[in-house]
Amino acid sequence: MSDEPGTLERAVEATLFAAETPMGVEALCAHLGGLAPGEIREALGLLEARYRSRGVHLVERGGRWHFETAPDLAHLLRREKEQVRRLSRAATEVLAIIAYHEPVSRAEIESIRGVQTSAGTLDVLMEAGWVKPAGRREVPGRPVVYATTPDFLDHFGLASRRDLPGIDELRAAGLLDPVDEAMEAAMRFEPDEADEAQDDTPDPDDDENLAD
Amino acid sequence: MSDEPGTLERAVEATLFAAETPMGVEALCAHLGGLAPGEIREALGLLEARYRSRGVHLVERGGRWHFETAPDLAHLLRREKEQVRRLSRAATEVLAIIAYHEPVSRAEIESIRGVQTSAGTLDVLMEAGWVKPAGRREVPGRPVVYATTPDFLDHFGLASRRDLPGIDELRAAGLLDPVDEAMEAAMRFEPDEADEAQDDTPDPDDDENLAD
Amino acid sequence: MNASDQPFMLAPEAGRQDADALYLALDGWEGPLDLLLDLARRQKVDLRQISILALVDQYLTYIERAGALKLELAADYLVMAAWLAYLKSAMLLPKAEQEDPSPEELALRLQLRLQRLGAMREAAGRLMGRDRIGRDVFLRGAPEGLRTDRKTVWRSDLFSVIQAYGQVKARTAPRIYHVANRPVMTLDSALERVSSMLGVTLEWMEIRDFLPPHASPALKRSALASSFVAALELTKRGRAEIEQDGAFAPLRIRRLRDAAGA
Repeated sequence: MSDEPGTLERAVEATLFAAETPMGVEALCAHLGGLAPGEIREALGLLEARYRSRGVHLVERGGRWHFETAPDLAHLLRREKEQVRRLSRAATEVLAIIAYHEPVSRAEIESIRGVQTSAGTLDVLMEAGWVKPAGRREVPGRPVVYATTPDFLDHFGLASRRDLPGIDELRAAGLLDPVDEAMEAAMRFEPDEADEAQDDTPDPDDDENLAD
Repeated sequence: MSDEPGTLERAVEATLFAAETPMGVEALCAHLGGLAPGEIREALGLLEARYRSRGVHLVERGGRWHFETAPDLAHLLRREKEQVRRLSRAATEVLAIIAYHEPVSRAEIESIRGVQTSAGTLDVLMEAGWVKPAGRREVPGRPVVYATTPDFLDHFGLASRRDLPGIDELRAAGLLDPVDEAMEAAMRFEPDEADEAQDDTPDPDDDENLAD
Repeated sequence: MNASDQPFMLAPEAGRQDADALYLALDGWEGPLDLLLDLARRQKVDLRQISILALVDQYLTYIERAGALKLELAADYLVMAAWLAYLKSAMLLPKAEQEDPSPEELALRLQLRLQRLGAMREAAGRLMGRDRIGRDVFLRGAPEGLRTDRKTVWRSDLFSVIQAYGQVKARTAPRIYHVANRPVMTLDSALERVSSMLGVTLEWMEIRDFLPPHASPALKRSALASSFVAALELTKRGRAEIEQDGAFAPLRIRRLRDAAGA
């Protein structure tokens, strides 16, 4: 294969390279000035062998020849560029609400979050494959309700939704604290009430009302 | 050259074969999943050599690479495929002036050609994708200046502007300098000869002096 | 490469032959400089060696012949002719009578311009003579094309989800707590409490004495505010009087004797 290619081989190579459609032996004969089909076939055979190990192959389909990317490299033609992004805070909240309350409508999500949810947020969760529409609620307006997918459980390493920690567990883990602490801190710094605020600190026992 | 091509070489080969536009080293790196530019360059070098004797060549134009048919096979391919835009003489001249002088303003082009450039001429060159506006010159009036594009290099088979035919000789001969500069240079070095020329009867044979 | 020479050699050759062709030839030049360059080339010497005087003569001859044939000449050809005629006469005059710039300078400038135009014309020819894509070399006829599908892979983790839920709950729930369950003494109950306590005695009582003794500090603050407003209200109704020795001094309240029965 290392030998220099012959003139005819080169001509066939260039012709098929530049051709817009696959070409049969006859078309090649005509194009290359009335050579014998046997010569063309020979050149095609040489070329086919020469390209066999390469990134591009010369292939015959239904008697017509063309170059194409080697099958094992086909993935290079359509490259998927993966861009890893962290879920935004808003999307994480919406995902959590769906996971805890599913099936849940968008209006319900908004009322739980206490803020409007942009359409894009749900789109992102569906694009990620973690959330899917799960029918409609049979109430006026028949809103779409959303639920999590098996992929959601997979990605977050959950065997089932029941593995999600309950409210009590969240509290025990201090996950319900942040906002209370912020309030407390704010009150503590109001000078006049410093002593009284101390007593106001919502101690865990008083909080029960919160969670229910 | 007979050895089996490496994986990267095959990948670059397949990618450039399939690509619809020429690709630079960076684009190839990105497409092939963030390989080092050095590796890509090496593969390009191997491929370029491997195809040198073939009916199809791998060529670099303005930092971008593509496959094209070997120039010596033009006669085989040309007959059906002449698809090249015929340029008017004015357009070819303007193109040459832009290529050899870039960036260059319209007034400068006109001063070299000694005629006004019709609006259509520059349009044709821009439409062909060979010329583009390249900012403004910071002189009174802030004229737009024009320069050639990578497609220009592509089309005319130039690896870079340094490959423009005869550009080094033209530069060395001062033929790319403005007339005013050339005048100054000429006057500075030839005051005596100018005087002599004056005294001579200016018959045609003697006129040579003027030219020096 | 020699293609570059042809277009502008043809026109003058034809022009030399008969008058009609001259007209066509003039039409074929792109302005006087173009014509001058052609004439210069016909001297078949390097442009640097060209005889400007001979060139001027040739140009003027062309223009005169065109004029004799009553051909319409573009203004710029005539302007150039006038200028060249001036240049010629200046070059023939003794030096002393010459103005600045000297005719040599003018001639040199013309020559430099012709050199530059000639260089570009030749360069254009060589450029067009290169192997051009679509004429001499060809790209792949049917490239498969490369597609880049951009796909976003989202990442998150269980802790973020749980934490987010906790924050949603913590953010929305406390509002109910702080507003609904706050221990307060309403104005009505304060009015009732203050007026009933005032009914027991005719002595001055400090406002502090009206507050529920074992209330939580929060309730005490509410009771203080409500009791103060209640005291003002009772005073307004003429059933009690308020006195205070100075700013921030203890506030004292006493039932009005006459109002006892009201």
